[in-house]
Amino acid sequence: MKKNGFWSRLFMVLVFLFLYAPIFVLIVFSFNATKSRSVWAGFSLQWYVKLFSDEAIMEALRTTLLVSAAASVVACIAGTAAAIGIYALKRKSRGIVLSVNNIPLTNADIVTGVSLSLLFVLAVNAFNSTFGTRWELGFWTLLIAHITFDIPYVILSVLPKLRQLDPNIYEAAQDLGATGFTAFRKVILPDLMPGIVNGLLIAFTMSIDDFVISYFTAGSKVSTLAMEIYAMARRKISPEINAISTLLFASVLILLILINIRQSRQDRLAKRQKAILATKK
Amino acid sequence: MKNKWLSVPYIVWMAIFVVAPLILVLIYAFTSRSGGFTVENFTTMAQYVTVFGRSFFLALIATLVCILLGYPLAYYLAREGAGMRRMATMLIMLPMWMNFLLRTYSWMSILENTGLLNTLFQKIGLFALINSVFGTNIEYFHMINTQGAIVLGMVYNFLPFMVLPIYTVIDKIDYRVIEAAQDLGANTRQVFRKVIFPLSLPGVLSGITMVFVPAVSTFAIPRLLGGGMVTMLGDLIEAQFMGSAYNPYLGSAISLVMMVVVLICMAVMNRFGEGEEGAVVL
Amino acid sequence: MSKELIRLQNCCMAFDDEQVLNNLNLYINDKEFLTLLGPSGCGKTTTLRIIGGFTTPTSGDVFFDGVRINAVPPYQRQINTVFQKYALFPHLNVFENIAFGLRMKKVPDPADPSGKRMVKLSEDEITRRVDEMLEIISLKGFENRKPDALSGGQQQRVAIARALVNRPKVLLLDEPLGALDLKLRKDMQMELKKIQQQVGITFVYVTHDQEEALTMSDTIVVMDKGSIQQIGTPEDIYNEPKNAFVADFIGESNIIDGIMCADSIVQMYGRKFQCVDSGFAPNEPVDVVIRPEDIDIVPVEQGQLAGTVTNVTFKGMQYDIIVDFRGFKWLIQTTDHSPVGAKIGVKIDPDGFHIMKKSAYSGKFGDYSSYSEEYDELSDTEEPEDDAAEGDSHEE
Amino acid sequence: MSKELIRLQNCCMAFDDEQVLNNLNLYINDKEFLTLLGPSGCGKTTTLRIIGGFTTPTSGDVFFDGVRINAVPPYQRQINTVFQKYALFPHLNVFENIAFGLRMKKVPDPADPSGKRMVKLSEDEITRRVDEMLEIISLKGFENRKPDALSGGQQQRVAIARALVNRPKVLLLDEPLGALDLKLRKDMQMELKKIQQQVGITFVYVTHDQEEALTMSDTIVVMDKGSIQQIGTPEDIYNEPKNAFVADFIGESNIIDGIMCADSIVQMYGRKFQCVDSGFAPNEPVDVVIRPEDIDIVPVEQGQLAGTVTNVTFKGMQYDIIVDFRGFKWLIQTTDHSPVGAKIGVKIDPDGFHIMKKSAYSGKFGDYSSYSEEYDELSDTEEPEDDAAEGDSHEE
Amino acid sequence: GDSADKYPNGEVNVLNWGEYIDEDVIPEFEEEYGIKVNYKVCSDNETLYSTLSGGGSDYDVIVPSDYMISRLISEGMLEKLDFSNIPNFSDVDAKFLNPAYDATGEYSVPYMWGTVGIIYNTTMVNGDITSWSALFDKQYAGQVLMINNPRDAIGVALKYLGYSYNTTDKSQIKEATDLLIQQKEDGIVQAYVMDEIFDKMEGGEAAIGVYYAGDYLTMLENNPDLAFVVPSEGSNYFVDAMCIPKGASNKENGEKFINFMCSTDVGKDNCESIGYSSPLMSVKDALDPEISGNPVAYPSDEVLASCEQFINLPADILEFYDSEWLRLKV
Ligand SMILES: Nc1ncnc2c1ncn2[C@@H]1O[C@H](COP(=O)(O)OP(=O)(O)OP(=O)(O)O)[C@@H](O)[C@H]1O
Ligand SMILES: Nc1ncnc2c1ncn2[C@@H]1O[C@H](COP(=O)(O)OP(=O)(O)OP(=O)(O)O)[C@@H](O)[C@H]1O
Ligand SMILES: [Mg+2]
Ligand SMILES: [Mg+2]
Repeated sequence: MKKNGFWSRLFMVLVFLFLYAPIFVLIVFSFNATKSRSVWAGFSLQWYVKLFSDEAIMEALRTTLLVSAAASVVACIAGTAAAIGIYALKRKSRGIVLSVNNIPLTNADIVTGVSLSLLFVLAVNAFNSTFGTRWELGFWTLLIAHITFDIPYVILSVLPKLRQLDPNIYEAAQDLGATGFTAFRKVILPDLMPGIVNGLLIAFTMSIDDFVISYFTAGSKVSTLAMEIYAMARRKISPEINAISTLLFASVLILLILINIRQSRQDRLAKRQKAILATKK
Repeated sequence: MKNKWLSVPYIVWMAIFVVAPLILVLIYAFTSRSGGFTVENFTTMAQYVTVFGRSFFLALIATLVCILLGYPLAYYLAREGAGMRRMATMLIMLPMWMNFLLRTYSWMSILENTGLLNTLFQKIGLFALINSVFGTNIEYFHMINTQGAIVLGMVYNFLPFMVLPIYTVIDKIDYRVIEAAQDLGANTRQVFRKVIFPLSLPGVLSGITMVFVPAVSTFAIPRLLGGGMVTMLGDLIEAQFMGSAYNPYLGSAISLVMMVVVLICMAVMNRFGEGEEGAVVL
Repeated sequence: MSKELIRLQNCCMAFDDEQVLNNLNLYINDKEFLTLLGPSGCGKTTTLRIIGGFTTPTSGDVFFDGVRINAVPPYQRQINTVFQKYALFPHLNVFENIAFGLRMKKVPDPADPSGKRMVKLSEDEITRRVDEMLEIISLKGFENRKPDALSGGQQQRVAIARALVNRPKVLLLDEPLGALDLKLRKDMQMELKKIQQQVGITFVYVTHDQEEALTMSDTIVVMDKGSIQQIGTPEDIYNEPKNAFVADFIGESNIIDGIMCADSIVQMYGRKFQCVDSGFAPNEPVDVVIRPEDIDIVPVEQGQLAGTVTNVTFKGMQYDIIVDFRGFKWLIQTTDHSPVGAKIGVKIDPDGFHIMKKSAYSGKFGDYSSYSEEYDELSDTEEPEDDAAEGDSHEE
Repeated sequence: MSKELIRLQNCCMAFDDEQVLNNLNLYINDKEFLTLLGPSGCGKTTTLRIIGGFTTPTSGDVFFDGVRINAVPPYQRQINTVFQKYALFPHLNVFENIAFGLRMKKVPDPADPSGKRMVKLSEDEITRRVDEMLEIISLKGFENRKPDALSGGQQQRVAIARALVNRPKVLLLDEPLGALDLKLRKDMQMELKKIQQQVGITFVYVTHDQEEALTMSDTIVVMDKGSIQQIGTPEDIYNEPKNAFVADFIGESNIIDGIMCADSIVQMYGRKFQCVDSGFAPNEPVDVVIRPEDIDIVPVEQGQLAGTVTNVTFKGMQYDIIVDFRGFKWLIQTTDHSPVGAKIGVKIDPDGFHIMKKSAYSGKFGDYSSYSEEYDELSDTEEPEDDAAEGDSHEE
Repeated sequence: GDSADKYPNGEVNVLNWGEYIDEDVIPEFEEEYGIKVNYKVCSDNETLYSTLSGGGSDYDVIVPSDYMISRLISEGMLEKLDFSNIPNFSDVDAKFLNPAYDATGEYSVPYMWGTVGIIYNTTMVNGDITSWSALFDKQYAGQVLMINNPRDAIGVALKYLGYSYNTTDKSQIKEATDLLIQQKEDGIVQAYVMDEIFDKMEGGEAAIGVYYAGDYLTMLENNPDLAFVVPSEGSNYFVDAMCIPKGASNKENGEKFINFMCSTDVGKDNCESIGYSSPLMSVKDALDPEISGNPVAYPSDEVLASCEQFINLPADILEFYDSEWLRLKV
């Protein structure tokens, strides 16, 4: 394919500008001296300082990170196991399972959230009236909801890796004396790792970004950062939220840049080795 | 490595947390407030026809805009060098790490009558210019709290979901197939029309799904950027479950209808998409 | 080379309803280089997998050193495998790939006098043995490369080293050279043979390349459709094929309908020829195999048959000449050039005729067969090259 | 077959800093079957891509029918390509794949007398021509299959049809048979050759399989490291290799250091032999190539040289025999068996000696080379087979 | 472990409106009583209602408004309070005792009260505003923020038309809704908002808005150009009171919390922080006279007399409100 000319490059720049303009605004105003989100009143770090003493925000942040981390890790393990199981299924049953697996992905978030909340409320009420307990929607239902919508992402990123897997590798490991589980751990797992890690990342990102499903399933006690923001947006979002989001954003940015640098270094290394290989021949 | 049983826990999980809730929605949709069977939830829905129409219309527009912006972006991206490509895909994913409500909220600051954009126009003398030319007396462009703002919010939020699948598909196209087309006499435009575009259709279709569905059901975006002036399906459902009009039965019915309509749309589109593939051939 | 090591006895294998192996009986001797040869899908890999323990036969027994091992899992068999596409562990470097089996191993603890406690091999021991293997496969200095930074031939050698380092009694190799290009394949053939003799273990080798089988093996097992067609030394198989399938599959051949008039006398095209085979019933119909290189071109008057050259292809070492004997096409390989259209005579020594009993394969094989219907077809086409292509119609 | 159609003149190509083609000069005649032959990475594909217009040479010119076409894009060249892995359009069925080029085509409108208006081909015309091609490649009835529902051989034929249907002047084929297995490859070789002669167009064919090149080509271009080593007919190339690289790459060969004493007299191992080459300076050092099949085994007393058989491999059609002449190993191919250890004499006809000028490749190639350092190595190993393998040390 | 040490006396779950408390008093309470406060906010009475009736939530203290309290009482969703745990109740001004929404006075303790009026930006309107009519004046097209809940919004129109806030005459309600629809179609409304109004009024994004007096005082701190008026046609006068929902798990802690909120210091902190008016006599006395004398915070009895309190309406009228509201919003 031809390389891009000036106009296509310009187009790309403009689209990226569109994507980043609000983020830029948000970051800039996290350093604003006043609460205003449209009038610049001077540079200040006050929101970053206040942030750490704001119990509600810190609590929401903790919940968000905890739920996202727990859900994505659980989803990662469960999803990998499920993917292996699904891969072993017969063609037809695999098709059925996969289309059910797709429901949370293609269904509207609000329907997923609403339907889960119906289930949770029903289950909690039934449980409470039978056992006289006082359970309610909360962290656990939130976690279950997150796991439920995270698993499909993990499965979808692990399955292709399974398909790429050389079927003989597992046998080769057994052939060399590894028992079933050892062979899995030493050979299959490392091979699936890129898919699993990718799935973990997507799941974590989706959990962090989710608002709608959390909103319907978190109950009254806990709230995620997104819910906190939604509640605040009714009146005025505290620049503290801008500050915390800027921090999150910056750390992910740095992380990604580091990964990127490592990746390109590896690429270059691999390329050089291949080149050496070619000249040797 | 044939461990079929590993899929069992997940199938059970899905049965409980994916299938059962949807069945509950189905049951609720046919239940009256007093608990009996009813179809009233569906008959009362007649008054929401405009809401349905508006939601689908706005989502459709947003999806179209997403295609118009997203397809070229994905296409141009795929033509960049490896380093640039990796960075660009990263840049597309990255905004997701800043909560979408917050980013949408940020649009309020930009679009308001006294917002950044209008201030900018003011500063560069755009209004003065317009006023002197047309003899009007404009002080700002009215952008916030309109349907346009809602569409903008949707496009903004869901554009990455259009770009990524298209990009992935285009990126996977074997460059030799493109060379083969050139070899057979296709010029650049024909190569695009006859080979690249049809081969990228699966990406476009999944992009459409990933944009249209959330767009049609969103409630946060109209609330933030629509100023409560425009009611959409998401608002309606949310209101039945969390808001003033508490009525989960009606809410379920609306959700159900929305789901079914979306499913039909998708099915038609997929069929159309396949037909499209054939059509492109001829 | 005479002790029996592996025996497959009445082994059958079926997938779903499809019979893939039919009552296989096979003995493999210690230190033998045995090759399973046959067309794609004939059950070579399946046989190998039964020996390796990756599948159990539907019926029949597998013995190793006299012990029935049907139920022994692969990781407990003293057998290692080199897989068709190597199946190297992509996430491990060359060293770790080779060391994999050693790290799995447990040996009696030398410090424990009772000899019961099992320990892992020491890191020193592992390094020593891997280095030794790297030496053998000439890949010193490549320890830290990942498999995808190796060429095909190098990967292949790592796969062999990974299996050999465990000092198995038997090495199974499933088309180990299939993915390599011609030149490299030839080099690796020699290398493999060398390694086998150096370490002195049994090789069970799978290929569908006849030349490879002939070059490398002590014993060749020719299979087709899940059944063994012939077992023998390369010379046996080439010179005394049991049926038309074997004759055709091993080398190119002219297969002609004949009748055994008497011992050492075979009749083809209504003419009698002297041969060396005997033991057939009088006037028994037979298949006669004549190898293209066993046919000498002589002046017409000296020949047993006279024909016209219809096509000549230069093959480097020899010319492939197609000769038409009144409608019957023969392939002749010779180092001397004869121009297209030349009238020539051919002479075949008595030991150039290989007589085979009629079998299910009769009439279906042979690069140049003797049916006159084909002649009609052939005469329609103008280009001499067509004959070669069309003559190959046994494929359908 | 004599009109020049394509000319590459002083073509150079470099990627980054790497020189991939060095000053290539190549003429391709109309209706010729020309093969580019060489090891992997030697620049075959690059040359083809330059002809096809997918890359432009860093320097040098490409002429087509006398017109310089460096800047003409691929879709305006009367050249079509069959790509290495077919590159069929996955979203189109067989019919549409083949019809693709026709649908792109514009021809003068027959209804327009001025002949200036261009129109698309009619649907009828397209169907007719595609059907014709389907006939040629014997894929009638497969029109509606998508490429991934075809076997490798079928895909390959579709790729050829897709290119041929446009009636190009030149067809470029980049290892079109590389992905097929041996048997299928042989069949397809014949089919391709047949098609070329049927449609009568120029084929530029890329392969790294010597046998394929010899079998199919009118002209072979042997390349190495971006330079042309030799251009000639298959016979020329095989019988009169220009240097050790060509000699070794095309067939197996013994390459020996020699000195040209006078015209038709070459000296090796201190002995003089009669040959047919001339035109060298007196006492010029040369490489002498002797093909293994040109060596006859005779009783010791009748031989020009006497040696000992150290290894015999049965190859079906012939035996590969390795003979040791006081430390110098030769490969001999013969249909007669000689036992290991036998003392034999060898006789070589004068036309069996191929004399080459010394080149950069001297001493680096040859299946069995003549350096006595190697002899020392060889004598350390006990197994006779080792010699064969170790003799192959040109690999390193 | 940790939280049990810090909060030996359990927890209390509080649901309040946004920015409706002085945030410092919560840790004060936690420290003093050793009770953990789970403090959450919610945007309007209807959301509160659906949260409670949806089940799955567990609050100990809620602060619904008058009419919602009577609805909750009538639907049996509130607990009777044990006033012996709320000694500070005695400080409540007598005029807030046994109100219409809780005639027996068993279920609620008033938290704050105030009026609804027009907040406007003096730099953006011509002259003083005194009437609801300003909301329907086309010269303010695109400048008016309407309150985003059915009873307040339709109520404003009812009042403008001269009807009662608590009318049960559907035709009057319909007439009021038509007026609002007209207002929307004329492009007068910029947005329907709740707490979003703070930002918009303070930022000068809109000229006129309908909201609570107490919130006006907060806005005033950030934008001195703002003014507040209770229109001459009269307005709504509301009371938000603290209640305990049926089945609350920490009723006693809830009562402790209510009592704490009724102490003079806490009441004063809250008032100063949020600007609403306290029903506690000692608090009014303790406040800066500038505040307690401010007619916006503590309007004259005359103004109060022109104001109506919401009372709960029959179910069919409430449903009619909902469907009329929908007619407006759709
Ligand atoms: N797991 C399986 N399930 C069903 N059929 C199978 C399975 N494995 C092999 N087969 C069938 O068994 C037959 C023999 O297969 P096998 O792999 O042994 O052939 P092969 O001789 O190794 O062929 P190739 O040379 O192509 O590798 C084939 O027809 C194949 O389709
Ligand atoms: N786009 C490119 N960028 C950089 N180097 C390239 C590129 N294309 C080819 N090369 C290099 O040019 C050399 C010749 O490549 P080419 O593909 O022509 O070889 P080839 O003879 O076709 O080999 P093969 O038989 O493996 O296909 C190789 O060393 C290759 O690495
Ligand atoms: Mg196989
Ligand atoms: Mg190539």
